[in-house]
Amino acid sequence: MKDVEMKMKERAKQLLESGEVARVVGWKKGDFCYDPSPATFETVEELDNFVYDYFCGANLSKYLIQISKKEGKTAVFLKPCDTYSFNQLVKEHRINRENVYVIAVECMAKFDIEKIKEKGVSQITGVEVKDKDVKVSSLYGETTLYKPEILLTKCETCQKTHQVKDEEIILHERPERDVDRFAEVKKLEAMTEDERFAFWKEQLSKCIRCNACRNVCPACSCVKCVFDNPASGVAAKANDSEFEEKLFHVIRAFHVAGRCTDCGECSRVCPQHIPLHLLNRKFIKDIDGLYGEFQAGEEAEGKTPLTSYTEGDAEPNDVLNGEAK
Amino acid sequence: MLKIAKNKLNDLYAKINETMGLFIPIKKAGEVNYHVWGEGKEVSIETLKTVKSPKNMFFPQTENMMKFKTEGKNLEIIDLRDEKRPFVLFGVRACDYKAIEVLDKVFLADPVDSFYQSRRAATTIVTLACSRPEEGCFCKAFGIDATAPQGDVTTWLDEEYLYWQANTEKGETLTKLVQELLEEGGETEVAAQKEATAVIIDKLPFSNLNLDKFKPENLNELFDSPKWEEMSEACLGCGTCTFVCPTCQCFDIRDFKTNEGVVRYRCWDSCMYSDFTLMAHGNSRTTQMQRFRQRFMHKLVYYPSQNDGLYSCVGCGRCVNKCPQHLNIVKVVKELGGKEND
Amino acid sequence: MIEETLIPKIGVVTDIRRDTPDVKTFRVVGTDGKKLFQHMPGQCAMVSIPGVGECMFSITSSPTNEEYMEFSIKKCGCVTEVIHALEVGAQITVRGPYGKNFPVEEDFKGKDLLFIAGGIGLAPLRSVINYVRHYRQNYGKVVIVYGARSKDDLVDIDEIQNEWVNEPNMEVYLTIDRPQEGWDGHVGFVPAYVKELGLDPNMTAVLCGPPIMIKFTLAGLLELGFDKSRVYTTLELRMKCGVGKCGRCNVGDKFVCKDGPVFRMTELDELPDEY
Amino acid sequence: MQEVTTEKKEFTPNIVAFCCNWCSYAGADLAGSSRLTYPANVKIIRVPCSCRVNPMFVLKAFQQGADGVILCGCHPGDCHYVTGNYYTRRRMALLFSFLNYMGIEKERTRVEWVSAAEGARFSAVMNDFVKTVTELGENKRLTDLRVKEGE
Repeated sequence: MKDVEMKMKERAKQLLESGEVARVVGWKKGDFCYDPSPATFETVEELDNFVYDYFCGANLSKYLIQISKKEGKTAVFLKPCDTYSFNQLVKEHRINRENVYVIAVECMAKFDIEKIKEKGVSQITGVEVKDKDVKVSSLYGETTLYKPEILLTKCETCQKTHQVKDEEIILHERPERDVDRFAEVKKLEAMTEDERFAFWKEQLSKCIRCNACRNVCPACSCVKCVFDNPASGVAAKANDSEFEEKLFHVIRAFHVAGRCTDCGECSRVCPQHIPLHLLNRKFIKDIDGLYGEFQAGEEAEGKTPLTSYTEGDAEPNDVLNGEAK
Repeated sequence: MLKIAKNKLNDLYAKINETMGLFIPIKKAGEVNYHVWGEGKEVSIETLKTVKSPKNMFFPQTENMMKFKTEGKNLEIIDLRDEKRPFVLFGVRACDYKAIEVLDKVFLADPVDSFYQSRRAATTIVTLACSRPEEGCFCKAFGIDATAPQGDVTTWLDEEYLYWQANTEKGETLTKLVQELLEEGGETEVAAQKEATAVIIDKLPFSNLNLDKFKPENLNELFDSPKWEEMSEACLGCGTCTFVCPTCQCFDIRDFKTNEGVVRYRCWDSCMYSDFTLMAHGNSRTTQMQRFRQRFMHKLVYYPSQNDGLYSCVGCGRCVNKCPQHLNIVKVVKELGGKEND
Repeated sequence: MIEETLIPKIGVVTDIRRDTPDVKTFRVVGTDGKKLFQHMPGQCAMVSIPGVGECMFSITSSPTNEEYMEFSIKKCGCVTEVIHALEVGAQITVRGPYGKNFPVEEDFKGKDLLFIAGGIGLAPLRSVINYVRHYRQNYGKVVIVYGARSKDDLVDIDEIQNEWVNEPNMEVYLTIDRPQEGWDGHVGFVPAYVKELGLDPNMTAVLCGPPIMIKFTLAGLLELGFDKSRVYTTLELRMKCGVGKCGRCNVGDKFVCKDGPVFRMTELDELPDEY
Repeated sequence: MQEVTTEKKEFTPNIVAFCCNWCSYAGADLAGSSRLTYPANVKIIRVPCSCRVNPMFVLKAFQQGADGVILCGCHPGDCHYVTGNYYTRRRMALLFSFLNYMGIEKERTRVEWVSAAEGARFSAVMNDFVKTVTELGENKRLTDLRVKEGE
């Protein structure tokens, strides 16, 4: 990954120096090896802090809503999954595409620091990856972890490829993967209503209404969210009622249905690790099954399943009773 | 000093629970937070940082305050405050305990907040010393000794025993209640643990953060710093940092219409939210940079200026771990705190 | 159980007066017919309609009025809209008093006073002006400059024209933004009028009105030679608790609800520019 | 879970029926003028088109104490606005399936197409839905306890 980072930095430097772009959006180093933050780089000097590694899981596309309105062109590094969000935002006229220069960068799946820490490793100073082995060095020595166990949830089932690129930096081939991203959804579907209710009740009772899932979501790009609007009548900040939790998460998931690219940021940022992606994936799975396979973000134009219809669509009652074709 | 074998802890909890409520770190759906104890629940006092801090023991995330009933033109106000049942808050770390002091200065200042005060008065706090601090911890920078927290009772935990030392009258009363389960001893073990932990704490990367710059006289200089723009650019404007923070205390007061009148409740609010300062005729903080700046200025400058230099950050490091984009108070301190922090 | 400031008292609206197209003044007493609580000029109270919301309003009536309190309220948001729809006899909730008052018993005593208000900005000043009128012997000359968009937007015009102008050693100057039929008084913005009047810079000044008016009037006053330490104004920010705990009216190390709303201009200079 | 099945005595459910102005509401009218009955606990909310129903309306109805929510619109192809009910069909298929995924009983939600001429059908649909929800019992999973406080 070091070689990719070098190449990216080099390219960013060229672009800034030549004046082709006014700024580059990427990630900057944090205090540890695992806490980079999204950042804008406007000068070559600032690039000293540029980083690209196994912890750059953050999706940069949403930042472009604001940044692409700025004067001059912006170069952005997008991982495969980020490009879907980018496309979707272009489709919704939220990103000014002409102002953005997309550099597609390879992604070998990103790590979840909390999963690493859960394995009992702390004071981590660096990671080194060899196939499926991840050598984690810390102040207390070295530990080897199994890669699939420490991936961000969103990376576990990712089979995405770049949908947008003005150029690409891909130095390594990504290993083929065949994982069913709906496996968990199917597991829940196979449960009884009571079991499902109990599952979500327990999960959602952890919600602290911090809105991180909403604010990070590239599909949640409303200028004023209904939950922030005092006039909407639903802007309650109370978290103690089961209903409030469900209301927020049902409405949020529904509002992004057909537009959610399954980028998985919601689950990544949840401080209580609520598997929020399982809400969105249910919609994706239903849409795929009822209205034909659809991947939001594959196209930068056209209609979404919820803004179109066919005369022969399944009847809601049949869907509920499992009788839809 | 007293002690109890680790495998007898459940008896201790059960004993406390006979006469008082017990609020303790419990694992639920994979996450450890403070919950009311009950038989069969998965207690996890070893967990260094609960996701939410124990502040919701005194300042619940949502709390009903009063109820309004209308009959014709007549309005009736029903006070929903009740006598608080005695509670034991168990396993509080040094940073979180210090945070309670920070909250006290707000809620117990005149006029006293009776919702907070009644819970505070009914609670006996049992603290737990840290023995395995992690790299995100920086309580030492705020002069907190994680190896010997205060509280009504201080405890230490090692592989075999929980060591117990009462510090206050409330602590003595609690000790008497569970006396039959405790035995004498532990001084040497505790001394050894304190020493060993102190060595680790000294080595933590943020232990020597320099806060000298954050003084009331630098208020305007810090406020006007051009660095806020860059520091806040990745901020999502979510409330994660404020909700996991043990000292954040901003709240909202709202009304909820029930079939039986209107309930007025208060709930946590976040200065990071765009509607926090929204008024009918405008908003005093319109950008995320301003909101971001408010949070850190409040913790490092405004609050100390109002409270004899006491910072409204205790170095628990929850924001370091939980910020979705890895922005946190340490980065702010390093950026603005001068070259001592390089 | 100790008294809790967040739990309000019930107030009964006994009179409603329409001042301007969007300002009404509400007279409020307790359910026992008596005044709800004592206050000092410039202090505020939280008024609420349960189920709608709670807002901070300055108490417009003078503390010397022992019978009732008055609130002049401009219709500008969801709570004030409902308040405006109230009828006499309606019950609301009130809690307070909150905040620091004008230093009427300290710095103002024995001084010549200048009050400058714009629009609904007269509301907090009315309380202090009437207080000064009540204890007239304690204060020097009083000059009032009051402006509004139009003559219909002048709040409390009856009281001004029937009482204030007749008060000895008290000058009242009214102005409206644009010429209007039936108005033979001054036309022009407050800041310009203040400069025109060539006021004595040794007076202690109190400003209240929209931020833009305050900004330009203050500049005008400084030009005339006024000293910032003798110029007062009031701030307004979003409030929920009223007692410096909920955190939202925080500016620098001050809470507007607790350390304000009355501020000396020199105090404001020390605060970060975020109000 | 068990709580739902413990008591079944004299339970009268609250039913909210969103009816489109052009077909289903007229259908309800016809049912009335034809002296066909449907239970009084069905509260009709008239909407300009079934696609006016925002998912939030459905959830709010449950919050305020509805035990069942039914949407009625023109038959597909007969929408007054040509295509409105096609969108409704997709939205509600997904929403109701989703609610069921979260453990909300599938019998509590329904979509039926009722034309202005189908007074009898309106009455039959409502009677059947009320019967189903009555058998199911009180809505406890998607209700707001705060609303019901004091009852």
